[in-house]
Parts: sequence; structure tokens; C-alpha cells
Amino acid sequence: MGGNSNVKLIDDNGIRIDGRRVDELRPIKIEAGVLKRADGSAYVEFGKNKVLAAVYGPRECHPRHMQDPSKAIVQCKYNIISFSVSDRKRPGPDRRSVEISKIISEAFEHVVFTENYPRTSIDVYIEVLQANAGTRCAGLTAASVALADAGIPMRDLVPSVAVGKVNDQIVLDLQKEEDNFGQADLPLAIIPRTGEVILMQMDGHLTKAEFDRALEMGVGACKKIYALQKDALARRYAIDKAVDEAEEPAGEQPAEG
Amino acid sequence: MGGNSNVKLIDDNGIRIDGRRVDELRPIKIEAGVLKRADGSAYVEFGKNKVLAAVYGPRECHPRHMQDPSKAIVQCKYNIISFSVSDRKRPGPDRRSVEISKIISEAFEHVVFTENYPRTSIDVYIEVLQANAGTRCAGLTAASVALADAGIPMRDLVPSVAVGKVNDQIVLDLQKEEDNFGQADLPLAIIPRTGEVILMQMDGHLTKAEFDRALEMGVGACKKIYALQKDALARRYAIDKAVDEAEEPAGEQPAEG
Amino acid sequence: MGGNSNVKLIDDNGIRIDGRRVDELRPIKIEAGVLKRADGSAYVEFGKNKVLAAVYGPRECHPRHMQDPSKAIVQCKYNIISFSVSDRKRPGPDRRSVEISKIISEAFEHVVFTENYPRTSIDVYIEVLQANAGTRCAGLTAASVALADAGIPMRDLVPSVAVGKVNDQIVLDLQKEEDNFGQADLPLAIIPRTGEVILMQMDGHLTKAEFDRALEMGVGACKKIYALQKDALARRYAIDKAVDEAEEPAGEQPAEG
Amino acid sequence: MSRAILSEIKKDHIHKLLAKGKRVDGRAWDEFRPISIQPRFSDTAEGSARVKLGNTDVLVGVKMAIGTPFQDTPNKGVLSTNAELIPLASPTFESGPPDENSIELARVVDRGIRESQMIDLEKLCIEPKKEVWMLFTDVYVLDYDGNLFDAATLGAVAALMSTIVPAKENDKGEDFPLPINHIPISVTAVQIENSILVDPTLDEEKVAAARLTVTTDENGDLRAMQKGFAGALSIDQINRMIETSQRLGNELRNMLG
Amino acid sequence: MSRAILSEIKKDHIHKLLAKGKRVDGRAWDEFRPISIQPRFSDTAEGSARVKLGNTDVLVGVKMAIGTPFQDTPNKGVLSTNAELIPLASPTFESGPPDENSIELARVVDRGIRESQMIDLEKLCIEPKKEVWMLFTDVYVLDYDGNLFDAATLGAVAALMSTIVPAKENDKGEDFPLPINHIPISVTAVQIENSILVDPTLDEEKVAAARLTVTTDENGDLRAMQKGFAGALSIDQINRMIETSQRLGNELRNMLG
Amino acid sequence: MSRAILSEIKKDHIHKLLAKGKRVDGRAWDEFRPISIQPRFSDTAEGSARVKLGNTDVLVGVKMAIGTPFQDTPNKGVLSTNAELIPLASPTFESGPPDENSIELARVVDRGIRESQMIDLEKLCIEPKKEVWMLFTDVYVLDYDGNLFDAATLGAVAALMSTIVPAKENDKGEDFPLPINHIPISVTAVQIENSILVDPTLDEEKVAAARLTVTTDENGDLRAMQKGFAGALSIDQINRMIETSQRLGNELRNMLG
Repeated sequence: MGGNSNVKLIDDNGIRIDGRRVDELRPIKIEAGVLKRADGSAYVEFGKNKVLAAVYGPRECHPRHMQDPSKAIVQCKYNIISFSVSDRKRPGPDRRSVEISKIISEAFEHVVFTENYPRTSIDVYIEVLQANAGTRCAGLTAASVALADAGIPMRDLVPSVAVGKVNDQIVLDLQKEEDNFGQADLPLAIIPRTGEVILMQMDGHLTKAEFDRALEMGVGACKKIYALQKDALARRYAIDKAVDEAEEPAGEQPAEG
Repeated sequence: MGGNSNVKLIDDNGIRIDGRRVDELRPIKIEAGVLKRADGSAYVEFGKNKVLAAVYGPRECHPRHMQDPSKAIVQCKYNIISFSVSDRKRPGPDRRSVEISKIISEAFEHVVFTENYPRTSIDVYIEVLQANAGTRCAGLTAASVALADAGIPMRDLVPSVAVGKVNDQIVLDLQKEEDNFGQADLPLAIIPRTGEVILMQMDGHLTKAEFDRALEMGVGACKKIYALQKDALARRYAIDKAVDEAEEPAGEQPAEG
Repeated sequence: MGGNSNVKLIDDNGIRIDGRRVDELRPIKIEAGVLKRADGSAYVEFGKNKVLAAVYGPRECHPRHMQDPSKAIVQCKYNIISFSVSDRKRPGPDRRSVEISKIISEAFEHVVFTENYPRTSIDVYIEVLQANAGTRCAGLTAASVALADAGIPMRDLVPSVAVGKVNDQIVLDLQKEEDNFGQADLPLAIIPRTGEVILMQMDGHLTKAEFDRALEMGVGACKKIYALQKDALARRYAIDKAVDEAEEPAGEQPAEG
Repeated sequence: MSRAILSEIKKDHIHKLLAKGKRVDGRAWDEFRPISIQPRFSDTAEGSARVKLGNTDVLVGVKMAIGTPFQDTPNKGVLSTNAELIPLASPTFESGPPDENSIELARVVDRGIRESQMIDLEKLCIEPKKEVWMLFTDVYVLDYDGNLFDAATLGAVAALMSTIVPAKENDKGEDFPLPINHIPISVTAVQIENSILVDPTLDEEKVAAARLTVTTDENGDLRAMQKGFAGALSIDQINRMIETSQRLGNELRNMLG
Repeated sequence: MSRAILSEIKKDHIHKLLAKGKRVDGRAWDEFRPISIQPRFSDTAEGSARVKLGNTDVLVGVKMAIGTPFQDTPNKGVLSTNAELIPLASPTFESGPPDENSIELARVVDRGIRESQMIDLEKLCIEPKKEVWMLFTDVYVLDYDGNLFDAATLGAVAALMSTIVPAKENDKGEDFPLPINHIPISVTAVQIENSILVDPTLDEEKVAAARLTVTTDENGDLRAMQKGFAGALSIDQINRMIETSQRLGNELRNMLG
Repeated sequence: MSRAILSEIKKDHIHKLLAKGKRVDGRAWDEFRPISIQPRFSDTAEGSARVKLGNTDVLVGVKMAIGTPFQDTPNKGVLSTNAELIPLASPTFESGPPDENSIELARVVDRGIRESQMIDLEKLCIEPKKEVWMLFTDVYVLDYDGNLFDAATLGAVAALMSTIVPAKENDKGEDFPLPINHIPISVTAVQIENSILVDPTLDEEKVAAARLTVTTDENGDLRAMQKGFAGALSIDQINRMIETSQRLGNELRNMLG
């Protein structure tokens, strides 16, 4: 977080530099089943973020000493490609990617019925093709759809979004400039059916009251993203001429609030 | 390739800077069985190139997951030592060495009767002690003799040479200055008994007609190198007081052409 | 070794810059059983050196291909932490640490009854928390106590000290300035019961006569350190209300010489 | 993946006690283990502290050097935080480059320090765009019994508070203490079934479903958070953990004087 | 080594069809799969293209930066090509640094671009000996169904053709398109028994004996070649492959406009 | 760990002969194997030598470059020594970065050269604090039959003695031979039961309990020592080994002319 910057990112009418209101998501696009080789896949755009996720497994766990005789392990690798950011990033994992991979892996360990597949590994790959703040949330959203596309039983889909603080206001789904000059960032992922939080990080400066407002805004937005996830899977199944199992059919614009 | 350089590398009489004609090989020296610890070995000089090759195996394949239950795998490691080139090269494989190791491994997979030794590895090490253009060809030529010296059954020995284009002429067996300022490079390795090509790369600029001429020149030169390979093995067996199995005894100067 | 430096490190009365005589050890503090998680541990100060040692094992040997079916292997890792030296050291092993780890491992292979624990590994970790010359000796001294604290049967404890040459005189237990500007360094470790040497390195410049004097001085000092090692273990067992097995009870100042 | 296995007996024991509202070591749910803070442990670091939370033992050192600032913060010093989970501290820690656990630890400690604006980085500018002070904070875990996040943050904060900028030896004027603006404190709690336990031991971490680390400043404002482990947290649980962190944070802050 | 195993049933199927002169997907032997070229996929790269050959899907980005030229080419820009076989694209791709397959791919693509003198590197010189433009071309494989060489070369060429040199934001005058001299196209064919198949699928690659990649320019001249796999090629087969590459190269070149 | 296993039969054979005061190859206990020294093996190095001790075969090259001196020795050239145990030389050598064995070898060779002040490093200063000559000595083991320390030291010394400083091509005046002050020679002996054997073969090393390398100068003074292997040495044995090194060192030194 850049801290208490003087850069004006919200105008007097409460409109952000990309035209959104403070509680408005960027345009979101979700597509399931976009790759042939992977067992499951999804493509997601959150504004200018472009993210691809693929799932392989359950398959033999490699290296062997990581096998768990009682359940599958979920191994997520989050990666950003070299030309997805302003200055070319040298290929390969950096410390940030390692941390994000770890917390996303933990989140999915909770939702996947890992006990169904002892000794195996479920491998989730997230590739950020173009980055514009909020990539871990877009990636998690995509990976969740890819897991469903792979037919892996889960407690629920996992929508994810970041809430932040900009010009002393709580705003939803920060884009790049807001992230650079903002005052706080709070990435979240929830289980919609229970409203529980399975991923949460925060950095910057929030009073407890601001946090409460941010959490509320984030949970609400996650429900909208959830509808788009289900819709993407519904379209995918429809294309496959399979039974449409989506509970609430929804268009590109979410059904709820 | 340096491209269309103006450096004059062939004089008006068709003589190159080291005194050779365009279709003439550098002086070649091949010696088999030069190391005690290795199962087979050979030392080769192509002009100022000095190359050592050693073979270990068939032996247990390590790492295990690379074992093939139906055949041996051939793992070649081509390496140039730190002081074999003008500027000290940091020890360890670079990208060029990795590529060369791969294509030489593939070439030997073809000629070795790998099906005789399931689950094993045949390890071929090529060390370039002094480099002067054409090291991969000298290395392959040496490794082939080392494989024979190790008693590993093969379809044939594999001679190798590079052909190039310099001052718009097709020339055989480029040395360093020709390689630096030349217009094309075409490393080749063939199976003499069938005339088939098992290694070929090319970079630079060749018309199809030039390529035809280069290929013809290279195949012819390979046959001369083949005779020297057999001669080296004959001398090695003679020293060992073993039956001389060389089909065509030949001196340092090749019998053919 | 800095070589024949003109820096005056011993005054005309034979007193060194830290007030010691040439044959005097720095104040030594040894404490056994300082860590909870490790199977055995010890903390040692040699003057300003602060060293921690921990032992894990005998435990399953990892990686497997290093298992010895006839005995345990002893794997020592000597490491200096980033802020233990003047300029921050990047974490991770450097070449010096790798060499020291190897020779300490070899020394302990001799004294541990490794044949009691086939196929296992006894892992010894030495962490230099603050360095002031002689860390390998302080580390070995600590590790030996940690092995005893772990209950691993040994032929003997192993005391260790370095002797050096400064201003053309043989001096015991070099501290940092003496090491930087000295003329020779001779780290030693012995088996007190037999007087045999199990670790010895030397660099610098010593005549044979100087070496003889240095070796004698080092062996004598090792016996003092040995008493402190036993004392530390005695105190540790006393605290544990266990039988005091120390043969010669000794205080912070050694009983001998 | 990130946590070792606990025996079933121990697990049962923890669960049975928790059902009665008790912890294995008799603490209240919101009680820290005995805390020891030993600043200035190291003579070779510009600042340091050894912190114990019960049996968890960490040593933190701060080294400073002069370097060039980042382009986007030309008038600010540079912070760098690293954590080493050395194998001396636990049988589950392995040698080698930082793994996901040590990277997460370092990044969470770093965010607490950075986002609270603990250090006045502008006062660490020597000449804008050219020379600034760089701070390297290295966390070494010496004995591992759970709750590394709080031990490491407390150690890092104490080490930074003890740091003297070595201006004199670098010809940059008089030495001065690091300019401190805020004192961030992290408090970590885990959720086990319906219980929340502050400052978990290793055994408690192993049975815990979810973990939340909350770093606050003197005003109780949130500066950094990190949710961990595979479990989910309800919003009520999150709120309770945050409030506990605000309350206990002040108590811990008082210990730092 | 470089190729995964194919089920016996699939192999038989391919062979039986080939005996009748047919391919599994119904193509003629010299027919490419449907080709899709999407230039300017990425906003964050100076140039980019996503290319599909049937189910094979690659994304190529070009980033530019200002750097110093190589000593022996003081007035030329610098080319660098890298390929990433990310595990998202195939169950046989592993995380980690480039292996021999990705290195070979990058080097073959690089040679095609470099040796065809596609880019006028002298126009990328800003100040001789001091400042030149550096071009980083990164190939990411997103979905792997064979013939990466042609997909990657086509993607790299399309990405470079779409590249705008970011002169303005670097204070080097007005932006300008990358100066293009030639358009290299690679065409790869495999040999299976007596058949030659252009643009092989992954299954076809798995049963193929030998592979040849031929990169030509607008004049049909040869610019780069790479023979691969363990099989041997007759001179007739090589000639047929070259002629096919010349013919199809022109068709593909037209698709690039 | 550092030494491979020897068959029981060979071991018995060695022991039985030793009981009669004999060695397998008929040498006296203090006799070296036939020594061959071939200086100037390489055209591409500034200095080089190939040295054989019986079947042990090492190639050493010296490359020079201009660089900046270390801060604490602003008027001295820089020495750097590296050793490569390439897999060509032995079935027990593996590809990859230097392991503990090659690091120990390099460091022992380096200490012999450095501590004997063999090279007049002040004459390698071009401009104090700014430019000095850097010497890179690379030891490659080509065939491994024991006693690498002596072969490598002899090779390094011979290579350095043959080195011509390439001043002219670097515009630093006329070329000149490396300024040599002293000629260090290392002599290694092993202890097997009560025997001491100089210049051990690989088989002798495998049965040996302890090893001592002693490097002396022309005056017989000690410059470096390294004790190795897990055995213990009595002070008498150490003295005998040192005296042998002094005596044989002079013989070997004469071979270098």
C-alpha cells in the first residue's frame, strides 16, 4: 500500500477513475472448460485481469513423501507470466507467488472432499496472463470453476474479491492505480452457503469500523461472483449437452443484489 | 552466424585461411580407450578441437522414474570446460549444452540396441577440453567410438561433421574464424551403412541448391571420419591383443575419397 | 591468514590485546540441554563466539540412497547466521561452511558408535549465532556435548580448539583480530582418552618446530575444554535429578593445568 | 502439507480438555505463554532480540548497509525481511532455500512492520535517488513450539527498537537510533471446533482448523492480517479474534517499554 | 525421455489408418490443423499473439527494455527468446526451471527469428556501444497437442510483427513499430514408417520416429533446421520435408498479412 | 558418505599384503606412482597442465581477466580456485553443482597456493583499488584413481608456472609470466591399521581410516594441512606424515623444473 497518498482516485460524486461506484465490481467474464489437455479449466477476466486456471487430478501424488494416506492433497501453483506486468518479470516463482499459492492451496483443502481420494494429489494451476490488481482473487475464482469443471466434488464454489481503502473510503475490487495509491487491501474468499471466510489477508490501515464495512461489502460482492461462476458452469454443461445442474441460472449480470 | 560479413576467408585460389581447400577436413586424430575408470572412452582432435568422451553402462537408471521397462535409455551430457574457450565459461550446463546433449542423446538412442538392456541407463559424457568450432560433431564422433570401446552393441558407428557457407561458398568442417564470420552452419551425423541422417541442425542462410551441395559434401566427409573411427578401434583392439575386427584398416589419412 | 603483518598483537610482556597470555583460552561457557525440540542440544561461548548445537536422531535416513545397512551416518551441518559477522552474510551454505560440515561429520563418524544404529542418520546442526574466530572449534565442542545430551553412545567427548601464530609466536585460541592479522591457524580436535587427533587443518606458515609447539599447546587446551564439557553434562544431569556420571567434577575454570 | 502429524492420543487429550474449557498447559483461552524478550543479544548486528514464547525461541537480527533507493521511493530507506526455519529448531524443518512456510512467515512479519509505518523511512534517506539506508531483518527460529508469527513479529519489533544506525563507521555523521513511529504487535489465535485459543502451542496448531493473525498499532487499528490453515472462520469468530488482538496487543506493547 | 507413452490401442489405430493413407483427424499428410492467430492479446506487452494449431495453444509476448549492446555487436539491438512449458498445459510438463524440451523449443524459435534476420537490429540501436533496445520474447504454452515448434514460431513472429517500440515513455522519441525485414515460417513434419505427416498432433508425435523442423524465408531459402527424435531420415525424406516447408511456408506467411 | 564401497575380496587382499609390508601395485609405502606432467596442454587458457599420478588424471587451466580488487587488499590480484569432479572421471561422480568433495578439493588446493604465497599478488595490481588481474584456476578430474589432492595441487602449480599474463590484448603493456615466489607441493598419506601409505590409489583410500595432506614450501615449512576421513591419527603418525611430505615434496618440486 502506498499509504495516505494525495492522489485523488474518487471524485466528489463518489465515482472512481474507471467510472465505477465505490461498491461496484469491474466487468467480470467467466468461461469454463477452455483447455483440452487439462482435466478441468476456466478463464476469468476481472476488468483488465486475464487469468487461466487448470486442474489435473486426482492423480498420483508426486513427490511420494507428500502423499497422505487419508486424503488427497491440494497443490495450487499461482504464477504470473513474464509479460503480464509493466516491467518484464523473470519467469519462475517469486516469494509473493509462493505465499499466494500456499494460502489458495489451504482454502481449497477446505472445500474439496479430499477424503474421497486418499494418496492422490489434486493440482491446480493458476496463470495470470494479464495483471491489474486483484489477481489472486480472480485466480481463486477461476480455479474454483476449473475444479468443478474437472468433476471434483466440493462443498461449494469459492468466489473471491478484494476490498480496499482509497481516499479514506472503503471501495470494492481495486484496480491497479487504486492498489498502487490506496490505503488498505483486503483480499477475501468465502463459502457462499455458510458465509464463512476461507481466505483473508489484509495490509494497510483500517479501523475496526472500516474493516466491518469492508468485510460486509466483500461478502456481498462474493455472492455476485458466485452467481457468475454457476452461470459459467451452466453454460459449459449446456454446451456439453449434459444435465444442467446449476441451481440458479444467471446471466453475465448477477441475480442477487 | 555473423551473416554476410566482408571478412575474406577464402582466397582467389580457393584456399582457406588455414590452408585447406573448401572440401577438406582438418587433421583428425582419434584414440580409443584412453581412460581407465570409464567403461569405454575416446579422445578426438578435429584441428584445434580437443574432445574426450566416456561411457558408463549399461547401469542402473537413476533417477528411477526415468527407467524404461522395455529398453535402456541413452543419456548424453555434452559439456565444455571453463578454459576451453576464449573467455572463461562458468562451469555447469548452459542452454546451448543442454540442447546439444538432447539431440546427441536422441541420435544414440537410434544406433544403440537399447532393447538389449531394459531398465538401464547408458551414460555418455562428452567433455570439450579445447574448442574451435564443430565441437558437437567432434564430440559425437568421439562418443560413438567410446560406446564401441565399452562393448555396447550398435547398428553402426556414427561419424559427424559440420558443413558451412563462407564467402558464398559451401565449405567443409568450419574452424573458429569461419564459424564466427560465416553465413551458414549445418552439423550432420549419419549412419554410414544406410546413408541416413540421425542428427541435423542448420542455421544461417542456404538456398536449396546450396543445401544439396552441403549435404553431399558432409555425407562424403562422414565416410572418411568413419574410416578413422574404425581404425582407432582396430588399433585399440590390436593393443589389447584382441582380434582385429576392423573391416577396412586405415591410417591417419582416410582410405576413401 | 593475513601473513607477516606489522600489526602488534602481543606486547613486550607477552600479553595479547584482550589481556590473555599466549597459552590462555578465552572464557568458555558450556551449557547442555538448552533446546526443547531437539533430541540433544548445547550452547557454547568461546569469548565472543556464541554457538548453538542440536542433535536429531538416530532417525530415518533421508535421502534413502545415503542409508548404510551396516551403520548410522553422521550428517553435520555447520552454518553461520546472517548477522553473526560484520557484513551481513546471505543465508544458506557457502563453500567454507560445506567444507567445515564435511570434516566435522567425519570426526563424529569416528567417535559415535554408529554400528549401533544401522540405516539411520544422526543429524548434527551447528549454528554460529555470533562469530569471533574459532567458530568451527566452538561448534564441534558444542556438538559433542549435544550428542551426549541426546544420549548417543560415543567413544569419548570431543574438545576442540585452534592454535595459531601471531607476531612470530605460537598462541592459543585466536580471537578475531589475531585471526585477521595472524600468520598461521591450526584448528584441532582430539579424543582425550587416547590423545589422538580427529580433526586437523592448517593454513599459514609454520616451521616443523612451531607446529610441534602448537600441537602440544592445542592438546593441552583440549583437555581443559574436555573438563568443561563434562562439567556441563554433570550440571545438566544434576538438574534432571539423574545420576551424575561425570568422572571429574569441574567448575567453569578447568581442573587440569 | 505445512503441518506435521500429531498422535491420536494427544489429539484426543486436547479435544477432551477443550470440551471442558481447558488447555493442556492450563492457560486461559486468551492467555499468552510466558514471554521473554532479550534485546541486544548480538554484538555483530546493528540491532537484535531473542524472544521466547514458552518454548518457542526466535533470534532476530538487524543489519544495515548503504544502498540505492527504489525508483518509486527515491527518498526512503529500504526494508527487507527474511525468515529461516533452520533444521536445528524442529525435526520438520529442512535445510535449503526458504520454503513456503518461511516465506509466509517473513512476509507476514514484513507486512506488520511495513504497513504500520513503524519506521520513519524518510529519515533513512541519505541523499535522494542516490543513497539510503537498507535494513535487513533476519528472523532465525531456534526452537519451535508453535505461534512463530507472534514470536517473530515481537522479535523483529524489539530488534528494530534496539537498532543503532551505524552512521559513523560509514562516514555519514553520528550514530542514531532507528526512528520509530509506531509499534505493531501481532496476535495469533486458532480455532479448534468452537474454541478460540490465543498463542497456540505446536500441538494446538496441529489440531486447529483455522488460524488468524491480526497485527494492530497503538490505536488498535488494523495494519495486517493473515488467515491460515484449511479451516473456515465465521464472521463472529473473526471479530472475536480481532478484538482479542486489540486488547492483548496493548499488553504486549507495554512489555517493549 | 522427451515424449510420454501412448496406449498400444491408440498406436495401432494411428498405424492402421496410416497404412490406408489416412490420419486420425482426417487431414491430408501435408495439411495443417485449423490455425487461429490473435495478435495484441496482451495490453501489458509491447507485442503479443495467441496462436492455436488445432488444440495446441500458445501465447507469446514481447517486452522491450533499454540495455547495453554486446561488445561484438555495438550497434545492434539484443534478442532474447525463452519458452515456458507450464504444467497448466500438459500432465507431462513440470514446474521448475526450463528443461531440455523448453530450451530446445526456445532455441529453435530463436534461430528462426535470428538467422532469417527478421528484425533490423541496427535500427534498434539508440547509441552505439551504450544503449540499444533489448527484445524479450517469451513463449508460454497453454494447451499442448503437439507441434510446439511451428505454433511457437508463428506466435513469436506474429507477436514481433505487432510490437510497438515504447520509445516515448523512455524519452527516446516517438513510438515506432518494430522494423521487420523478413518473415520466417517454420514447418515441422514427422516420419512414421514410410509416411511423412505435417503439423503432427501429440499422438502422432508419440508414434513418430523422426521429426524435422524447417524454417524458410519469403524466398523459400533455408534459415534454420532442427532434426529431432531418435529415428533416422533418408536424404529423400529430408528433401521432401524441405520442399513441403517451402510450399506451406508461403501459405502460412499469407495468414500473417 | 564421501567414499564408495569396495568389495570385501579386494579389501582382504589389500590388508593381507599390508600385513607383509606390501602394496597391491608393488610400491614402497613412501613411493609415488609414475608421475607425468604436461604443461601448456591448452591453447585457450593462459596457463594449463595435465598431470597424471598413475591412472589419476587431472587437467588444470588458468584463465585471467581484469577486475576490481577486494576492499581489504586494494593492491593485490585476486585468486580463485575451483574443482570439477565431472562424471566422465568416475561412476561415483555426479553432474551438478560442486558437492562437498569438490569443494574440499578446491579449497585445499587453494590454501596450498594462497598460504605459500606462491604468486606475488602485488605484481598483479594494475591500478590500486581499481584494476587488478584475477586468476581463475579450474581443476578438472578426467580419470579418478585416488589422491586427487596431490594431483590437483601439482597440476595447479604447474599450470600457474606456465601462465603468461595476457597484458597485450588487454592494452596493459607487454605479456609477462606470472610472478612466482614459492612452489608449494602437497603430499598426501593415508593410515591403514598401522601402515602409512603415500599417494594412495582409490582402492587404498577406500580401506584407509585416516588421510592427511601436508603442503610444504622449498624450506620444508608447513603451508597447509588437511586431515580427512573418519579415523584418528596419533601424534607420531602425524609427525611421520609431515616428515615424509617434506622429503618427497622436494623430489616432486624438482620435477617441475
